[in-house]
Amino acid sequence: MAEQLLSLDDLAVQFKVGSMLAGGIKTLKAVDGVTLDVKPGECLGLVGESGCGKSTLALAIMGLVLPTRGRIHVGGQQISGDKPPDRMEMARTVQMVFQDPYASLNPRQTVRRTLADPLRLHGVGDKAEVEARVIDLMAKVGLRPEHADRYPHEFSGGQRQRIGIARALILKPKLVICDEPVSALDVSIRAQIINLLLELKDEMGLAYIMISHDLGVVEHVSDRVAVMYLGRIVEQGGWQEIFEDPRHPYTRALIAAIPDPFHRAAATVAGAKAKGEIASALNPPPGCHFNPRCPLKADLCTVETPLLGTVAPGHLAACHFRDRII
Amino acid sequence: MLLVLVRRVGNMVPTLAAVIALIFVLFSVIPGSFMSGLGDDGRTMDPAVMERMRKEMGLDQPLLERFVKYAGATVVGDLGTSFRTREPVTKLIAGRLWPSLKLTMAAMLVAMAVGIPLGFVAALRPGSLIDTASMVGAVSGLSLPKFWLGLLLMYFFALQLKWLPSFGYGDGGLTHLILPAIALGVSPLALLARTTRAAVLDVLNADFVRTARSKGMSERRVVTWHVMRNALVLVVTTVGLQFGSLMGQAVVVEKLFSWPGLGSLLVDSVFQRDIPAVQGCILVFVLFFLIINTLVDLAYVAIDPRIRYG
Amino acid sequence: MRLGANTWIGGGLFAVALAVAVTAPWIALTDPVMDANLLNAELPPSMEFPFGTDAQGRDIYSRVVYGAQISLTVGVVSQIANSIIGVTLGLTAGYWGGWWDDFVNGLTNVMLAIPSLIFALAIMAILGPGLVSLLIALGLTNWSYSCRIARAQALSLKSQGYVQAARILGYGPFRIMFTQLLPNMLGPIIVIATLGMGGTILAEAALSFLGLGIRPPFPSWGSMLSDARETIAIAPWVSIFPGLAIFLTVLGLNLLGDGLRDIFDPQATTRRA
Amino acid sequence: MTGARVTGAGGNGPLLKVENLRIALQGDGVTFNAVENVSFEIGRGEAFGLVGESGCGKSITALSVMGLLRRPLSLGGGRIVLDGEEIQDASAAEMRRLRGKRVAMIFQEPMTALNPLSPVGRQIAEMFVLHQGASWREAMDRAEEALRQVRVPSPERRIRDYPHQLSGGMRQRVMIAIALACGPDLLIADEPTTALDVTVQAEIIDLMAELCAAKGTAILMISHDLGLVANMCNRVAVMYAGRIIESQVADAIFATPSHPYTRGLIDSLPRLGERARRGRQRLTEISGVVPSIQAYPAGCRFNPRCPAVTDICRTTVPEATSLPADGIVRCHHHG
Repeated sequence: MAEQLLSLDDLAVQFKVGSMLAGGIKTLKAVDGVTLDVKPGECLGLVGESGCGKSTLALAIMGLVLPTRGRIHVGGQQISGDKPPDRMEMARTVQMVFQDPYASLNPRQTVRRTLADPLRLHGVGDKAEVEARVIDLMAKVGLRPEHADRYPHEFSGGQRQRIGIARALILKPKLVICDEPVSALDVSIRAQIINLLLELKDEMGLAYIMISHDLGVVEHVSDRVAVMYLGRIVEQGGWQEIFEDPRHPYTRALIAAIPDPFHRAAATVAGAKAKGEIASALNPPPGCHFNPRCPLKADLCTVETPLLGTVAPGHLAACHFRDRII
Repeated sequence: MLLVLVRRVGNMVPTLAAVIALIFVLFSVIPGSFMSGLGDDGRTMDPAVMERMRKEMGLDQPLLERFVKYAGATVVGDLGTSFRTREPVTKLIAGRLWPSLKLTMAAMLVAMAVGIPLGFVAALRPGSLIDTASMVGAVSGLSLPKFWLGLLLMYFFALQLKWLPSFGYGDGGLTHLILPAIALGVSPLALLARTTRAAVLDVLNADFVRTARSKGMSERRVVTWHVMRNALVLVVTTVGLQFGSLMGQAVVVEKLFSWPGLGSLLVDSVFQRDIPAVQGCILVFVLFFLIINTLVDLAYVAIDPRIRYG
Repeated sequence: MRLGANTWIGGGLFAVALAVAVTAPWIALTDPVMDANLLNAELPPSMEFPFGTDAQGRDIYSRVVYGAQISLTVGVVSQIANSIIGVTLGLTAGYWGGWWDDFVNGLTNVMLAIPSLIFALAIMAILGPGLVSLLIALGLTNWSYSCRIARAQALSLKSQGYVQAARILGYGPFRIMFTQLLPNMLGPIIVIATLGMGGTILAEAALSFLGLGIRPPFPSWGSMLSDARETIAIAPWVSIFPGLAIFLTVLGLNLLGDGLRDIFDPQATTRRA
Repeated sequence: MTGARVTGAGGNGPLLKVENLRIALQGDGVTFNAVENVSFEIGRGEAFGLVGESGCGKSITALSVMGLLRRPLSLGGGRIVLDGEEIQDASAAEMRRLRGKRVAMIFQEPMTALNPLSPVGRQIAEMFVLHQGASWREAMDRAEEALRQVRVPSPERRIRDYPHQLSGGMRQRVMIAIALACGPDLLIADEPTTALDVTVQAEIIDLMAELCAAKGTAILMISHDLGLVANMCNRVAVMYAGRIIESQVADAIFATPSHPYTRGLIDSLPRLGERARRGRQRLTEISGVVPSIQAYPAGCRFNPRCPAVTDICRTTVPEATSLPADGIVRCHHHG
């Protein structure tokens, strides 16, 4: 365990929604028993659609939402339901890059303030050192020194995302959660940001959790991949295993759903499309949550929840029929 | 619907309780200052009279006991006895309630009947003469002191043209109602015109209106089938807040036109240090506000399917 | 940033009112209180008395000029108090949520349920007439709109990425409210304050009109109108000029508020106070 | 999504012909050309794709075909010919008869594109009342049938539902039902699946393609996703900064992209399976930023970002060069 930077142990986060009068209180199992590790310097791709719990998972890892059950070890800290983390130490361990580069920068702060304030807050008192670190990091993310005194509205979407990345790195964290870092950007800008993130990862020895619905991006950047559906991890493994030998029908449906003009993936995932719509996380189907949409559905699937089982060392899938899919 | 009603009425309870407590604190905990404050106008109070009033108001009893007594009496509808007339305050209020309601409803009727259509027409022709004129009119209407407008109306229509009586309740007929209702109704009228215009413009820019146009609908149908109801939803809240507070706002208009409503009663009672009557009037204003807004919430549920309290 | 016609006209009217209030001792022709002369009672406007004279023979022009001091002092000071109370409550309620939010919400509902003029009237009744009483009565009763706006803004801003980022960077709640939320909600707050100032001036006039605000003989626009009903038939100018002064000042503030809203938030057409 | 491609149904002359379309944007005292010199043709039953980044003018091109441009946008010039009939100057009443009946449109945001206060059944039924003079009762029956066709489960109950009671995918099905209600000749789909989850997107695209193929409806598909469009359409045009810079048969645009921008787009995106075959390569970046409409560069508008830029690109707008199979490319350096 010691070598892990982050480990989640049967993590569950639940919310109470509704009110007594309005149809009763329901429990939303946003994250439902997730066990996961990230090593230093590793990139974990986290794939899933709306309601799968990836955003809540990210909030829990950063200590902004407390677990209902289970534990999180991150850096040297342990977080559990009755033990909130030390916020300042967390800030120096985990940071985040946001999806929307327009909403994620304070319109009334210059780049310099955005980057320098956190340094001062964390006790870097020396003016010259603050300035040096700000300018150095700006250079690393591809911003020029004269950008320091500009406000966010003076930048394009791609440049804003560079500022957002710089803010995430200013405290030299070990783990960065990237929440759909390119999906709000113009298509012709995305490659710049993906390349930048990969360069910074090698240069600064960062670990990433790359949350994305774009499988092409996830395959490109990830070392390992976890696929979530309605609060649970349904499959995880090395990137090659997930994309070349997917064993969970949901993973296969995701791959099959990608418009693929070269028909490259068609052979591996033929007939794997999902039917219908994602169920509400408030009221997930019994057994395997994916069963109403699954082409392989059998009676067993509506009764018994499949556990993550080993397909190959390091490759797990939560499907009763994981060995039958080839 | 019933559930919504129960819920809304349930929501009123804490607000009402807080208001009762507030009124108690304002007038019963610091009544000494209430009296001495009014002593400022030159007359000094006889200490013996002060002492008698203290007794009468039960000020020699412990605070909590007084509050429990007051609150308990209020809840069962006993608002105390007027210092001035020695009648139950409820009876005083009952006599003033109908003129007050009549004035408030007439003013709101004027405001809604003119303001909402005006806002609609203005929004459908943005930038046109009628739009500009009505919006200049609206912002002016919002800026007019009610009593000054009342004075001007009185001057022109009663004193110069002699079309209408200048003040008083008369036999309760329409002619006495017209001028005060207009004086009171102009500001909610202006606000409703502005709110309606903004709401219609908002809805006209909505995606579903573009969908409606893409269906090949005429602009008139777009408005009647898709814009009106959606705009109304946005206006309803304003109607509720305005209507609810209008009875209280009527104070100055009632005073100006010598209208025998609750507002006049309140002001007179203040000057006569008739604390139970003052408290009673305020309570009625608050109750009126809460009832109107509960009704508006019910209307909301009826026209907007997205809102389901129950 | 383009300033519309509303901003110019409104700002201009308000600036004139401010200028009149500040320069009153120099531009007034006579002393507003002392220079009563019953021989001059109820004279129509003339070269000597531009707005005419009242029943005591005082120059209405001079009284209107001095009245600006009272109206604007009450308007500005009370509205600042309202804004500070409203923003403090709304900002903290919106950001923290929970029981504090419930409490502030309840308080706002109570404030809304008592028509603000009635509330102010009640406080005036207790405190007695006078400028300080007016400032207290109007400064404590009109904060619910500021509070609602601040709360709504805090609620919507706190889900923005930059506020989340500040939390992740270890900013404490007060630092977040002060550096991340407050600067980004100033626009709507200023708009509400401008419109609220107009409302406060109207309320002051109403209270003085009822005899509960500034007491005669001191000139307040509202108190000048309190006896007007008796004289309107024979001397309408006694009522017209003070009322016009109130109207134009409030109109200026309302236009200015509209103009500022267009500048700060061009999209928000329905967020009317 | 394979095999769902709509095939041309033949017929005389193109269904829609857009020629030298120019769309004006009225700024503060200045008029910009938001779209200029845009020409394309769509055959009967054909699926045609218009691809580009946000702000390139693809959506307003579609709106101009519907006659739905609104201030500050207006039609600045060019011809729009629908089934042999010029409609660019048609009156509002004439356009209303075309809209919905002959040309229908689906929008990006299913959350806001439906009236929140009206049951979805009624919103479909409006089409039959408007264009076919049906009674409301009859129209509601047909709305139920239309919902069944777009495979909404238990349509007899769903017609009474309000939009907020339906999921995003279901709402987009309702939009499709509205659009196809009167059997239009052309369906314009403006980013119809961008707001949806990927697995739901696949289903919606398949449904749209299948229904249009069955009814012989042509599709004008607008998207930023080149892969999605190429998969569904016969031909694809790529727009950049208000102009069409390349147009080709769908397969060819991936196999032989001819404009540096198209090539850059295809190369810059990590594609599934690529890493397994070739290992992780650094992605090819397109440098610079998308220009804003107020600051379109002279000459070829891609020139500040183009790796092959020369002097002529900065001064002269490139003419269209023919490519095989009716394709065109606008680049000085082609061939």
